[in-house]
Amino acid sequence: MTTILKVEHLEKVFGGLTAVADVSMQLKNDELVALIGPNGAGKTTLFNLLTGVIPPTAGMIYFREKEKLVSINNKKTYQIADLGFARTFQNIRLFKNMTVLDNVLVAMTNQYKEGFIKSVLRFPSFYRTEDEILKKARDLLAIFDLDKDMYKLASNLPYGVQRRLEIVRGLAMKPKILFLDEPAAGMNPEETADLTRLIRQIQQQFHITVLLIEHDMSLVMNLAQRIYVLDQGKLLAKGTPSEIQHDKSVIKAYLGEEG
Amino acid sequence: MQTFFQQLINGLSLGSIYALLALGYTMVYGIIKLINFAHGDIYMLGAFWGYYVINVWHFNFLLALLSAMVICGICGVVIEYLAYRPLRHSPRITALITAIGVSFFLENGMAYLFGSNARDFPQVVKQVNYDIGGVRISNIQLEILITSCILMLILQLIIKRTKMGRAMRAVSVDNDAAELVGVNLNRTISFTFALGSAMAGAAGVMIGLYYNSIDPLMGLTPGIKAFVAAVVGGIGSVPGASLGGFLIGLLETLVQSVGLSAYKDAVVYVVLIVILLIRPMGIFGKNVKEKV
Amino acid sequence: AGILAGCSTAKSESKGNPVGKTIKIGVNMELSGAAAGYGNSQKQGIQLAVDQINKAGGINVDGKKKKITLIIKDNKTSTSTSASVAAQLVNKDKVNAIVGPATTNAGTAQIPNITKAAVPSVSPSATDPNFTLQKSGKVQPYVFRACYQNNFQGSTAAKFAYTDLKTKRVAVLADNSSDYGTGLAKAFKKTYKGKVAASQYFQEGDKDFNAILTSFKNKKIDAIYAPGYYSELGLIVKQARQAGINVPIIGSDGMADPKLAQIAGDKNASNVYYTTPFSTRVASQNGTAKKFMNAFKERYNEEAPTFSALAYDSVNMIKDAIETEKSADSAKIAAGLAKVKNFDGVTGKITIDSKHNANKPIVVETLTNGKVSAATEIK
Amino acid sequence: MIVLKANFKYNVCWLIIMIAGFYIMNTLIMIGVIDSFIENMFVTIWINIILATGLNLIIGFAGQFSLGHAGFMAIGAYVTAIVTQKAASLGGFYASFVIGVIVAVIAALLVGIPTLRLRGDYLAIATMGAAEIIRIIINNMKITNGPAGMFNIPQFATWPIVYIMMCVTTIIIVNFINSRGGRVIKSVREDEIAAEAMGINTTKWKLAAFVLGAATAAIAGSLHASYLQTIAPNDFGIMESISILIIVVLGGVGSVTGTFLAAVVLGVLDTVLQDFGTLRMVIYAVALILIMVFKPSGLLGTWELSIRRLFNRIKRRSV
Amino acid sequence: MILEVKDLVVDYGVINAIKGVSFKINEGEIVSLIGANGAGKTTILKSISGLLKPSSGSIIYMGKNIEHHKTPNIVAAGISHVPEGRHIFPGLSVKENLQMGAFLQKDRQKIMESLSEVYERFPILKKRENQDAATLSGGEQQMLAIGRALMSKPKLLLLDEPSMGLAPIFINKIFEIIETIKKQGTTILLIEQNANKALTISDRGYVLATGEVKMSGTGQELLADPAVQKTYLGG
Ligand SMILES: Nc1ncnc2c1ncn2[C@@H]1O[C@H](COP(=O)(O)OP(=O)(O)OP(=O)(O)O)[C@@H](O)[C@H]1O
Ligand SMILES: Nc1ncnc2c1ncn2[C@@H]1O[C@H](COP(=O)(O)OP(=O)(O)OP(=O)(O)O)[C@@H](O)[C@H]1O
Ligand SMILES: CC(C)C[C@H](N)C(=O)O
Ligand SMILES: [Mg+2]
Ligand SMILES: [Mg+2]
Repeated sequence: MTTILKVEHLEKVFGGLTAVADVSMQLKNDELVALIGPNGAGKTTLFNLLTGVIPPTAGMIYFREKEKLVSINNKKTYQIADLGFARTFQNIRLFKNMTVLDNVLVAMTNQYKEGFIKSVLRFPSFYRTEDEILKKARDLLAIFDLDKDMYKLASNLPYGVQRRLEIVRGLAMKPKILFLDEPAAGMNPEETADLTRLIRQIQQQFHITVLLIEHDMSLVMNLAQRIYVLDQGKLLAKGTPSEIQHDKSVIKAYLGEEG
Repeated sequence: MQTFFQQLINGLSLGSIYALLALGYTMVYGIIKLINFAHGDIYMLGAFWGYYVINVWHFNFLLALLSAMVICGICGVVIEYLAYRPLRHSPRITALITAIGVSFFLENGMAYLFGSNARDFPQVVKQVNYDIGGVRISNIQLEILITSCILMLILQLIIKRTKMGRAMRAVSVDNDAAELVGVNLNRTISFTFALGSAMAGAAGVMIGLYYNSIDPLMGLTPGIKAFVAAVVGGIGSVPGASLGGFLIGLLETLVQSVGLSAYKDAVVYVVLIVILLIRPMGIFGKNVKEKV
Repeated sequence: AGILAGCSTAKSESKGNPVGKTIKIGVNMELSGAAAGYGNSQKQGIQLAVDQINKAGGINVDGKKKKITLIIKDNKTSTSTSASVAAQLVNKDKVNAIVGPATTNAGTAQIPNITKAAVPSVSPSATDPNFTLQKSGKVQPYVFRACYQNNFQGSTAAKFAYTDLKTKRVAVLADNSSDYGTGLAKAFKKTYKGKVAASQYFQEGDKDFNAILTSFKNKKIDAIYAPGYYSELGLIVKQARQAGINVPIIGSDGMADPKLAQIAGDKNASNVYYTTPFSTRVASQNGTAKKFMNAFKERYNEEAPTFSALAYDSVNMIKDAIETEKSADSAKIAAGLAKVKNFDGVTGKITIDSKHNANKPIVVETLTNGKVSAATEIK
Repeated sequence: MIVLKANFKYNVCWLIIMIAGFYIMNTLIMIGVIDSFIENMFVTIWINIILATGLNLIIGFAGQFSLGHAGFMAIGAYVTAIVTQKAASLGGFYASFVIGVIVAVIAALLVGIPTLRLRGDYLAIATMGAAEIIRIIINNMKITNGPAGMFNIPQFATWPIVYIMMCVTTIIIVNFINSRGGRVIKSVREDEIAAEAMGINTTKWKLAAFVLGAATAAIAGSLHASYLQTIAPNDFGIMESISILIIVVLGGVGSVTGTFLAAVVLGVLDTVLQDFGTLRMVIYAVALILIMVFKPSGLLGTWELSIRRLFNRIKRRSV
Repeated sequence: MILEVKDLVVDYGVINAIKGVSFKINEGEIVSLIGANGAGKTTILKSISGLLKPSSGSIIYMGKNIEHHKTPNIVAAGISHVPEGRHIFPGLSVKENLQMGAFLQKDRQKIMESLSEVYERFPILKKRENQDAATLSGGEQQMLAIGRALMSKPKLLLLDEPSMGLAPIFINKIFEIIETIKKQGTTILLIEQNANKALTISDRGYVLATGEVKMSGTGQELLADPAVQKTYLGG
């Protein structure tokens, strides 16, 4: 398995606060890795660094383009997204006043061309392109059982469904790597179990690398092949689920006695 | 050198007028994020009130000033109640349009009732010019300058030190949460309007006295300038509004003194844009970064 | 697009609005918006004139007395509204003549519509030299005015400043928000034989001129030429005097209003001069003007402003034209207006020249302690 | 290809509506129902529609609060005035359109690139300032004849040209909104950070909407100048930008249909009120406040007239 | 009985969110409301604290109808609401946030007392006293929100998903805190997705689905119920 993402000595300082300190990690192709840690450990900040939402204070981020690992430190968010990064957000960030379908279509923006002249003059080829991407979007929505809500406004969906839509939107970008920030937050155990199945399914179907943050241990321990634990910005531990579950420092800092 | 100091005085006294108006703007904006377009017109109402009570009821200056503050405060509350409160949960741009509507209403209503010509403000306070080494300043200029500084301090104290001030700050960040700790939303917002409008009323009387000329459209230009001042200073910030006001006053004076009076406003706007590009939230504005 | 454009309607040219039971005079006026102050003064003058005429039985149209119906519309100081108002007046209301608008901008905007309908207009106060002219330089057949044009007034002021006041260095401070201030300033600078030491501008609605005045202070000037309106000029005079600038301040007819001295303060309004056709002092010698002044005071309880006088004259010029032509058809009124000669107006004896400008004597009035202390006629 | 065929049907419908509108107008003028006064009112309304649809694109769809629309309108107006005074021919007139649009696009880029980084009211105030700067420059230039403005501008913009340009700009904007570009700018409006994370260069797209809006404003300005034959810097002040904004908000931010409706309602109101003198603006103001208080999201909210929906409804009913 | 909700109906425009819900809370109890997303839990809480006006039904607090009272008056009467999503005051320091919690309290001495009590309970807040509340981590913000609600010394505390987004170790701590608050005499109405933990510490519970009460009982009864287990406990 080849390394797709490599992080070296990454650091982020906000004012006086070091949110991420000297983090190094690697993700391999088709891996499903979890990132856990106490509140305020810097998990979301790490996501923001990797996806270019904020610039790092120090350290390097490399991503595999073709056969080489290239630094993406100085790239803008949208350029990084174009390389094949997709993500969801801790506080859902859907395009609320747009339909479910449009949410997905926006994510596909860079996969089709539709020049200004062509769309304004409505050449037949315009409709052909629209047809094509519409079909793609619909197929994708169908996997998540969302095609029936296609023309609903995103804001009118129940919370759990919104979280699912955010994942679909990420997948619509045809990413190589997908970052999920607390996908199960606010879901009850049954919904969480559904989500767990879904994530596994898409990871296998689309062959993408997934890095997810989650506080729900049933999901993490079920899904993750490897786990990184962050505490106060630093890597506290890494390993397989069972290793992590029995790690004293992780129990002390994060899991608590019951696990 | 003498010219320089004279221009400095000119700039400061012009700036103090903008600052006086900007304070009211910034308060209202700070709390409900509404560009209260009608603020300049409340100032006009204050001037007209002063005009009438002095001419007809022969009020003295202080009485005219205080009564104008009371009347304008009441006007502000009534306007808020009728035109803005029903839109509390509507998009902000809707409230902006009603604010514009209120502004049109006040300007044209006053023009209808009293005619649109300029009229002279009764000179209840005799203007005295002091000459300090060839630099002139009048008692009224001083008065305005001092008043705007004092009002700024009082406002800052109200906001930082009083219970109402804390309520105002709470409302300005989160309505629901403010109510949940027991803040009376409507009362707090009414209070803010009363305060801001009372200050505009005071400004109306003082500026009426200073320039000796009032008309129904007098609030328009200074209103926009004051808003620009509030933005430059960081809208929502009391010291920012004052600073912005003085900055614009000094800038206009500078531009005119070098002979570019035709481009006076253009220069102000260029500086505004440049400042916003460097500090997108104004000089004292808090840069509330969204946490992703 | 071409096909659609091609088949638009060809408008049949009508030859003006014939007169009906009454003579209809439309008023296209700035009653709201930036120039509302001037517009409302003019409306007062117009109403006074019309009421006087109607009280006297109306206008004698070829032996038959016909009363005037006034149709007053607001153009809110906007060019597009002015065009729309004019169209409504000439087409819907079928007016025989129009008085207004007050400003050159609104005035020019109505020209296409009134020209198409062959209805003449008299503007009491549009002062741009080119207002009455077409692009080719030919005169606009339906456009007249009752006031001076800027070049005339500006150059008169320049002559007065140089010859009578014997100034050598002046500063010019002009209203930059309409053609009036800039036009006068341009004409002044062209004619003035001395040196223009500084040239600055202000905007309508400005209230603080201290910075500009301070910058004039060490320019060693003998006078300030400040073309503009009394609302700003009153403040300029006041602030100049308070800043210790005591040189003559020369202005234009926009200053000819009792409010100037009220705003400036009587004491400050000294050594102030302005060109004007209408002078309260001249008025006391002119019967027509005197009657107007009294009637105005009686009706509105205030001194008549220049703008009311000009508007009053505009209405009476139309009356004069109707009487000469013995017809109140709009096209005829236009012809009559072009022939107005030695018309006895309250702003002086008016003759319409070939460019439809109002020629009349010009006076320079002097203010001392807020009162007109002298009036010199400039030839 | 079913979609293509269906859409062809809808597009033809729109085309028929537009042509029908033209012929109705034409006939009414011919038989004298519409005189030059009503024509004037319509033309003013149409020009306002062009302006307000463009502004709605910027504010309603791209979510960028611009208060500087009058500045771009001024550019178009002055370019047309200057060019057609030099070259008084239909060719010159059309050329002035193109030049006006080009100048406005350049100005929009100069204004937009730095300021579009600002948010909300800060952007509004910056664009308002930019428009004022444009106006003040025009006010002090020789070629624009300073504050006196320009008059005797040859009239090439007859009502049919204005009508056609209104249709054309509306088609451009509506088609833009209902395509990839439109979806993208809406996403930028909804959430910039999320849009960036979708690979969207938000700066570029905001600028695109801003520039497109400015270009249509320039076209409106050209028409305004040529139809009225008189322009002055004061026609393009802050108040003009505000009155365009009023149309947008009154109609419903994000509804092109609403913009049309509001432009008509306000246009008619404005004309009716001409007889009220000083009271005119008082009544207007009260009307404005009442409409906003009772319909806070504008006359139509975000509702759009859609022929497709109409068809579907008819179909459903007949089944 | 401290609170009784009778036939509560709440609408959002045309959407009927609560369709006639009744329940009671006795003094000193912890009562849980559980239910899937969108069941209407938050809506009920908002109606109690006056943020939403019910369409019909009554809310009786200590013998008085409060359904038409304004929020500040309800707060003054002793109900405190920790809203979903925390709603702390960004831009105000931690200490100022807490002081805001005692907004209606006039006695400075008492405010100081409450403040030190809260600091005692949440020592981290003391450490972050002067920090801008917006920069706190999720867990810290949650403590701040609870601390703020306690500043007014409420008789009835409404908690809306206090454990949302918290680390496992923290979830345990929050539940411990809730129990101690109860022991000190405050009645608690608790909403939780983490039904297991919530029911464990609850005296009684109500199960909500699509705006209606579907089931009720003591915490133990509900925990043992197979239907509840299946849907809400992931069993
Ligand atoms: N934009 C910012 N400015 C200042 N401080 C920040 C900013 N973003 C994050 N922080 C701080 O950085 C630290 C890490 O925050 P982060 O959101 O990454 O935590 P997290 O691990 O995702 O926690 P949680 O599980 O609660 O979501 C926190 O102390 C937070 O307050
Ligand atoms: N502001 C609103 N406008 C319209 N509908 C709303 C609004 N808020 C909530 N709803 C609807 O009311 C119903 C109940 O919502 P509520 O937030 O009370 O659920 P909840 O049980 O708290 O769910 P969650 O577990 O997701 O917090 C849902 O169907 C929701 O979609
Ligand atoms: C009334 C004045 C403002 C009119 C001015 N003289 C003009 O021609 O525009
Ligand atoms: Mg996080
Ligand atoms: Mg909830």
